[in-house]
Amino acid sequence: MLHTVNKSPTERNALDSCLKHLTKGAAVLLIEDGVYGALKGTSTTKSVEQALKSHPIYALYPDIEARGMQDRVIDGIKLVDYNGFVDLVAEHASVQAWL
Amino acid sequence: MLHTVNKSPTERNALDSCLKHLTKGAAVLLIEDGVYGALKGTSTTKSVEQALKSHPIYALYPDIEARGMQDRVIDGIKLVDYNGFVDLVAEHASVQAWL
Amino acid sequence: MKFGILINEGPYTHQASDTAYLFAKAAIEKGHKIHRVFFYHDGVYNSSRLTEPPQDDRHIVNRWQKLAKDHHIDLVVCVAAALRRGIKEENLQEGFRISGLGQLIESGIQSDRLVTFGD
Amino acid sequence: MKFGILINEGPYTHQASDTAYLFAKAAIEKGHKIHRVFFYHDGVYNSSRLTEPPQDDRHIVNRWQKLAKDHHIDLVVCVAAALRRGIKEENLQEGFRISGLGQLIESGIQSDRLVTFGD
Amino acid sequence: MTEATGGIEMEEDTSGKVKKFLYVNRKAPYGTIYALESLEVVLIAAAFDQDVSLAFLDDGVYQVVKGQHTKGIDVKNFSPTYRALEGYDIEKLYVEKESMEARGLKESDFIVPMKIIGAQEMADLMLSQDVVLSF
Amino acid sequence: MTEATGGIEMEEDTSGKVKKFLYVNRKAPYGTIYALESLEVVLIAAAFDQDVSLAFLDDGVYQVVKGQHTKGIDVKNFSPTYRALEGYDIEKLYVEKESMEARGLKESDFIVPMKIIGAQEMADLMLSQDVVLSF
Repeated sequence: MLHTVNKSPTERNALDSCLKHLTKGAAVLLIEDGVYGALKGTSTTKSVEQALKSHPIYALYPDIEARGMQDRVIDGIKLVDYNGFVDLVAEHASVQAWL
Repeated sequence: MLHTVNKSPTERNALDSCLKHLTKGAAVLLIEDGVYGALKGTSTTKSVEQALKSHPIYALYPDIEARGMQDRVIDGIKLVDYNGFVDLVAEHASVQAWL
Repeated sequence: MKFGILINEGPYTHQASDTAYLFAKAAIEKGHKIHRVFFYHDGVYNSSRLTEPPQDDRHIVNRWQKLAKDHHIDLVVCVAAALRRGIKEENLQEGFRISGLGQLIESGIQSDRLVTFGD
Repeated sequence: MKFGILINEGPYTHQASDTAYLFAKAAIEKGHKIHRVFFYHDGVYNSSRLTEPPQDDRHIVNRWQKLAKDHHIDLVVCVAAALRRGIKEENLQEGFRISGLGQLIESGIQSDRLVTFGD
Repeated sequence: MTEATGGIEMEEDTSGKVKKFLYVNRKAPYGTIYALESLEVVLIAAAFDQDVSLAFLDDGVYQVVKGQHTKGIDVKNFSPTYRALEGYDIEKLYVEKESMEARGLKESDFIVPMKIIGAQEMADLMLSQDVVLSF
Repeated sequence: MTEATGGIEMEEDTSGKVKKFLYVNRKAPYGTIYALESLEVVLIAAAFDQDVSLAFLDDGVYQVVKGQHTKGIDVKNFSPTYRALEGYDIEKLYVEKESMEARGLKESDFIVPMKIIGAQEMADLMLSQDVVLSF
């Protein structure tokens, strides 16, 4: 199962709630303002690093770059472009958007 | 100064941020989904009760009632209708909306 | 007292326009004056004459129009915000006018209080 | 693979429609099929033919129209959501069609994946 | 909500295919329209003979609280519609325990009987679906 | 942003009146349009000879971060406009220290020099204004 999160974790509870609902084999893709959840050294970094131990986390690179965050991404988070986004959707049996 | 908050405190950071920026004499008015911040027994009750010690907090009763929350309001929070909302705006020198 | 109102969200989707309307009505009933309502961001959608809510629902566009007519309120839709959202004279409800952002600043200067309703 | 897309927000105000478009384009380039794009909630505003963004900005409505034409994508605007937001045949861009919510459910049934973009 | 029923047109033959549809509700009612328009989709979905479940978590649990009176905000109270879902054979309604408790709510506060499940069960429910719709 | 400048019409004589206007920015850029359209208001405000300040707090601090490259999302990068504000005599730009630190940012990460102030000072700034605009 693929979970997409498009909200900033310092503004809303979407990422937090998503991370509490990850089942075995589930992956998370951070898009739009959700990519702020992919950053090092923030107040939400720790919980993301914790989730990263058991689940793959991806971030949409065009959104990272738009926001000037290209040098701040947590090690282990995989960067994808829109093609990678499509592949992730195809690889997982279903997609859930945390709006 | 009057601060209005229209966001649920369990979804967004608006109330939390507002409460950190209260100066002497400032009042808070909870409207729309912001009235969920006026409730007893929730995960955000404590911080609101704390703020209530030094600042008046109001909640828009029509919004409370619409959401079925009429029996759950924290003691000390004052309920107002739209007339009361108007009075609060008139009484304070400026209004800031925490969107 | 003279109030200016700023509405940042469209009708039905967010409660902002509802709250602003009920606030404006109460203010008028209490003897205050509503100088202007400025519609910005998605707020510009409040002015579409093509809006057709379910019959048992409030008609947000028309009740602004009526309130403005009854109490001489200036309903201003931001031109820049409106263009990128498909609001033009062609689909603008009577009683609204399209103008520039300067009208918002002016409302801030002229009114005793500027009250913002948004998301 | 056959994808359905659901867009819940209007153009420019939220990034949802942009992301959905770039996703759809990438999917097509990779050989997938976009079964249908369903516009719901404020998403219906993506279909307004009156939309006129600044000249140096992307034209969200027209690029959906072009993508749909080039790749035979069904662009469906929810009638109930559209009516309460002032979208009708009168201001509907060519290439979009107004229909019922059943089209969304059907898209969920017929497509291999339904991907949602919203706020 | 009669307007929403206008467009049931089965262009392709969907008969026979039964998928599991989950409607995820995470937003409070009235502040935004998502709760109402989500419900409009659910009502239409009923006509398609699919396997439909509704999940209420985070602020979504506020949608199904008793005692809503909306006259004061001049908005239609749509909460009685949840009571009507049974008549459409939509009977799988889940509330997340943790979300409910964080908001000081208990089982008896809901307008219809709800299955109360923990976050882990909610996650399993989400995983078991073919289509997850969130608004 | 030339479209935004279309409508400066002073119907009433506002000359002489100088009010303190504060623009409060609490939202991240690009995910929503608020940051961009807020900036369009600020540019217009410059023509009115008012006392203008800009405050960036919470996710609003992300608006003024260096190194934004928006080609990949096909949206216009408006961050260079913050550099142009000086030319409009808009020079009072404040960033909240706590917001900046919670996001791992430091003074040198901003696209223009910003006054860094604590939450208490930010609260005092807000209090000292005649008109506070938030989007």
